[in-house]
Amino acid sequence: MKARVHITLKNGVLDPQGKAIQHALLALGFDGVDDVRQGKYIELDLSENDKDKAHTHVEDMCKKLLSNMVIENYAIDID
Amino acid sequence: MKARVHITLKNGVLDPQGKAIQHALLALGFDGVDDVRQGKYIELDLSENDKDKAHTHVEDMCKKLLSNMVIENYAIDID
Amino acid sequence: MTETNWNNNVEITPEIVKEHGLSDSEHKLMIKILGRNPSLTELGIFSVMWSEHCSYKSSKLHLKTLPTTAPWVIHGPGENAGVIDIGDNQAVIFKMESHNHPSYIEPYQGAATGVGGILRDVFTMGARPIANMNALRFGSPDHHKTRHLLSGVVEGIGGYGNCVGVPTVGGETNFHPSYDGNILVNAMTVGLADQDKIFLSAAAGVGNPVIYVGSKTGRDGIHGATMASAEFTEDSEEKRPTVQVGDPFTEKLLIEACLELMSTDMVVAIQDMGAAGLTSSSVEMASGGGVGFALNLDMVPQREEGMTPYEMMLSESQERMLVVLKPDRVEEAKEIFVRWDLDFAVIGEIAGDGNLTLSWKGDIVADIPTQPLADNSPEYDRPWIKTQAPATIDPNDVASPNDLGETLIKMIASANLSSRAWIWQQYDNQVMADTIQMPGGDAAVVRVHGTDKALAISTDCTPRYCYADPFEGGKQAVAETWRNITSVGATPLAITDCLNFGNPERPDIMGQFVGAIDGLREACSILEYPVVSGNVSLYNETNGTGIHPTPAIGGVGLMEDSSKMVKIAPKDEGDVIILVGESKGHIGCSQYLSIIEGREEGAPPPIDLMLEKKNGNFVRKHIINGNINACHDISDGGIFIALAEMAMASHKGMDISLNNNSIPVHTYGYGEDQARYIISTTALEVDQIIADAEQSGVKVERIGVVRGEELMIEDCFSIPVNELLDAHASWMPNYMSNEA
Amino acid sequence: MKSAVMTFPASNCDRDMYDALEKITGKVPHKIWHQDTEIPPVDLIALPGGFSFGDYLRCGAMAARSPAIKQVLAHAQRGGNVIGICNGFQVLTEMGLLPGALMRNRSLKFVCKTVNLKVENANTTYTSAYHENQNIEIPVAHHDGNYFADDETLTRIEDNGQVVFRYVDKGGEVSKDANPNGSQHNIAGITNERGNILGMMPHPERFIEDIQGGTDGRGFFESIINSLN
Ligand SMILES: Nc1ncnc2c1ncn2[C@@H]1O[C@H](COP(=O)(O)OP(=O)(O)O)[C@@H](O)[C@H]1O
Ligand SMILES: [Mg+2]
Repeated sequence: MKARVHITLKNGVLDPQGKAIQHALLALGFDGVDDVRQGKYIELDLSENDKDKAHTHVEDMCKKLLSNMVIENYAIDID
Repeated sequence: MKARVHITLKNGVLDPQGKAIQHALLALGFDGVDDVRQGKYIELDLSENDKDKAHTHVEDMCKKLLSNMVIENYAIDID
Repeated sequence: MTETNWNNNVEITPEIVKEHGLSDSEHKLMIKILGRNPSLTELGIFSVMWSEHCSYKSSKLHLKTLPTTAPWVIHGPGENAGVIDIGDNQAVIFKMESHNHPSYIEPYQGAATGVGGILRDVFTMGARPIANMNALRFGSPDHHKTRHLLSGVVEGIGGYGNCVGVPTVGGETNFHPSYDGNILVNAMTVGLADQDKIFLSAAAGVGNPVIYVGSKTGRDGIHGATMASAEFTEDSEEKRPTVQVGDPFTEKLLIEACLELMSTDMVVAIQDMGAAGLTSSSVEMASGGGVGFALNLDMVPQREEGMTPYEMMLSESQERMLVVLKPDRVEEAKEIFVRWDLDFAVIGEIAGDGNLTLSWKGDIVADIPTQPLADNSPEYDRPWIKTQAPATIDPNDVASPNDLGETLIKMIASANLSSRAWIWQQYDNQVMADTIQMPGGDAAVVRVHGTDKALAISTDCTPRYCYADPFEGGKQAVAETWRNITSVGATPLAITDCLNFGNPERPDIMGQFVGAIDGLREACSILEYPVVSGNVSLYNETNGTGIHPTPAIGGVGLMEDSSKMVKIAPKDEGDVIILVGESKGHIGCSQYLSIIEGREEGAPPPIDLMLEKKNGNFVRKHIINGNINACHDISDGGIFIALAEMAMASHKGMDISLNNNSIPVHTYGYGEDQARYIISTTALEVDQIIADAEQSGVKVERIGVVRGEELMIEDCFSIPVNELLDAHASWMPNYMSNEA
Repeated sequence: MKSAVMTFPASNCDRDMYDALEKITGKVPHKIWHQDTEIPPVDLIALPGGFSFGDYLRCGAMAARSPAIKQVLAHAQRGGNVIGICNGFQVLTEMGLLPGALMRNRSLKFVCKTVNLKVENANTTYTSAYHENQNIEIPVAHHDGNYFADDETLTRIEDNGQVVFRYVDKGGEVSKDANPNGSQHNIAGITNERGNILGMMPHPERFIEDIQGGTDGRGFFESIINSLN
């Protein structure tokens, strides 16, 4: 199975990368960009075939390694 | 509108981060992870309200700034 | 048991041969060596081995004329890097290499992998890398690509060097429109080894195992070597060959694992996989040792599925090494690499027949005698025409500016003379805790860990001089590194070179090359400063426009007592400022002419190498004796710029009065005559220095003292040092803040 | 005072830390490899700077999950002293031993330069050889030194005197220009509440001899000796 994990910054956590992108877009003449947030996107190929099990498995990975719970949220899609 | 952009490495391009994550997961005792790839996830808040226009707009941003076309692909979702 | 599959199922047509950049005569020679038509894999191997990048076919003839020996040279050109003796059984190993084309296509990864490659050239010989340098040339600041290239290249160099933990201690950076379509990224690594632990690449011992270590092989940069040997056209940007991505984390592990392996007695030979990867490393190791390599490609660690022998042999995946071990030591060696989490595979053994024999899935897919492949690589005596040196400009023919103070500010705030702090602050220049002179001075200085000794390193070249007169320019590049090393108090020992030129098939470009080599040769022999390693990068040309000839020189010098080192900042109020050398107002090809008048004309300053030697030795002697507390050589921008740089470095003012009444003051102040230094000394020592100068026949003039907070030059200007600092510091950050 | 320096794959200031500890304490530190399951009894464990695991995923994240980390945690819980410099600071926040997180520098660029630091609290194991509000010069070299914590945490660590070093200008003022990475409240170094664990971005081990450009880093090590001997 494939798991897709999105790791995004929690609300209220400053996002230097997002800010910089927004700034650079403006400098390039792109207006109408009100906010930019940057996160991570991780794709995992799993040998697990049970969707629920895979989900639990990946949730555990997120908690133990993939995300830093102090500043980040994660979201998991399995297919 | 909101645009969600996924930036991933092109096929065949070395992904040191993905490789290291896979390795670390293994070391933590997570088995059954056959492959890991890391990309970027960018959320944009746009003042544009037309979906097609927003798409064109963001595509342009991807080409000019958000993705490095030499080694990366991008995918855009608008909603 | 094995079948032969010579053609790897592809017919070798003349088109395919041509696509591989091989000429008809080269194709014929290939058939003669093999006694048959090559297989596709073999064709690929020949094409990279005979590419300009690997074979030096246009340059070999001329490179041979460079001086490469001295009593302190342990290994000159021909090895992965040059090796010099610094006493106490220690050796310094260094080399500079270009990564120009890849950096133009993908600046971050191109520059990063350039650093990775040069590090491997040095640690493969058993040295721990202790310093990195970078010599960069970009197009005009106005060119639409320059910001993007500059920011990507600097980030890439930092991204790689910082992670591997080798300090990037200096370099040089120029902007000129001749690099608009071909930037230059030259990286240098200096390493330290014990003389009895130096490793070479020549393989030996039939039956000895051949080991592959490092990262897995992917389809990265296939044909990178041939790309570096072809001129750019508009659409080569579009083709975008698979770019190599650097993995500095793996490189750091590879350094530690290889140095650990080399601290044992298991290694027969070792070689990094650089340009043309597995091909060049195995051919060089085999031909160098007069043996063959029998490799089983099925054993090569692979990152991607379905890789063909052709792809495996031509891949330029990074962070890989090839090692020949002593028999029965495989398990011991493997333990080291497993501990460092690196791939380790026995991929073959040394064969007695002298051939590179490759098997794959039960077939033999290539079988090439390595000696003829290496020895018969083409060598051209390309036609060349001598560059006509322009006439010398008379200082009296250059109009004087309205306001000398304004010109000084304009010059120090210009693209080419402004502070490079924006660059070097992105490099960790102190990791290893031995950097004792950081960027901003004349030469970088790093201690030899745990000793009183230190190494001084400088990279230099003045391409506008080389363009006007390749011979004088070549001499100047060597002399400037020599002078920069001297300025900190070190004794220059040897150089590495990175010769960046346009298309050698054009006689005028070839003439630049030959002229520059002539200059290098003369300077190296007179200064007793041999070339111990180097690299040639040709075809730096887009749509028929070549770069300025750029023979970048990286020099290394030794200080026995690092506590004697000086910097460019004078110490105390009241210190006396002395000018060493003769000032004739040579204004041709100067920064003044270019920045203030927008002209690039005239002959460059002539280099009197005997005078360089005399003045330099005088200055060094007094630094080592402790009579001088600051020293700065005079280069780009002349006396005024050198004084301004010293004032800025010390945050102190100076009162200067020039003893000039023969030439216009602006040409005196901004003229770029060579073999000059400005030194600072205490009032107590000044008489001694002047007396010794008279005795030694060195021209010195007492020109002022350190005083106050302004740089005051009598009858010219008086500018607060803070104002100078602001102007000098602001150009690059301002320029880059418009980065998009 | 017995100390140990930990090495992770791609640590690169481990030797510098080792040398500084040896030079100043006069005792040879132990070396710990990230896979060691036992650590000799020591007073101080140092997590050095560098790019452990390439700084991939997040700085310090993978190192914080190394086998030897369990021993560091046990040592810390016993009240043992732990310092994390640069990458080591990032590891300590990833381990949860120190509050907050270190994010990408505001400029998004790596920054290597000498900065001025104000010693905010001279009453700790790591700062007693300095005097309160002393302005010291120490180099920084990092890509992710932008200290972040939520408001509540910030208030707490400020009130507790856990902020020990702050970026200031030459005159000692806390200003935006003096902040090399955008960290909140110009924070350069903090301790935990108990005071036995310290993390800081600047590198005191690089400034212990005149010839290196400064000696203000010595005070850090001398404080440790004073407190732990
Ligand atoms: N790309 C770079 N990386 C690091 N340091 C650099 C770079 N470019 C210039 N520098 C540093 O800036 C200072 C001035 O450079 P330069 O004007 O070329 O010196 P010089 O005239 O003495 O050769 C030197 O200390 C040099 O090492
Ligand atoms: Mg100089």
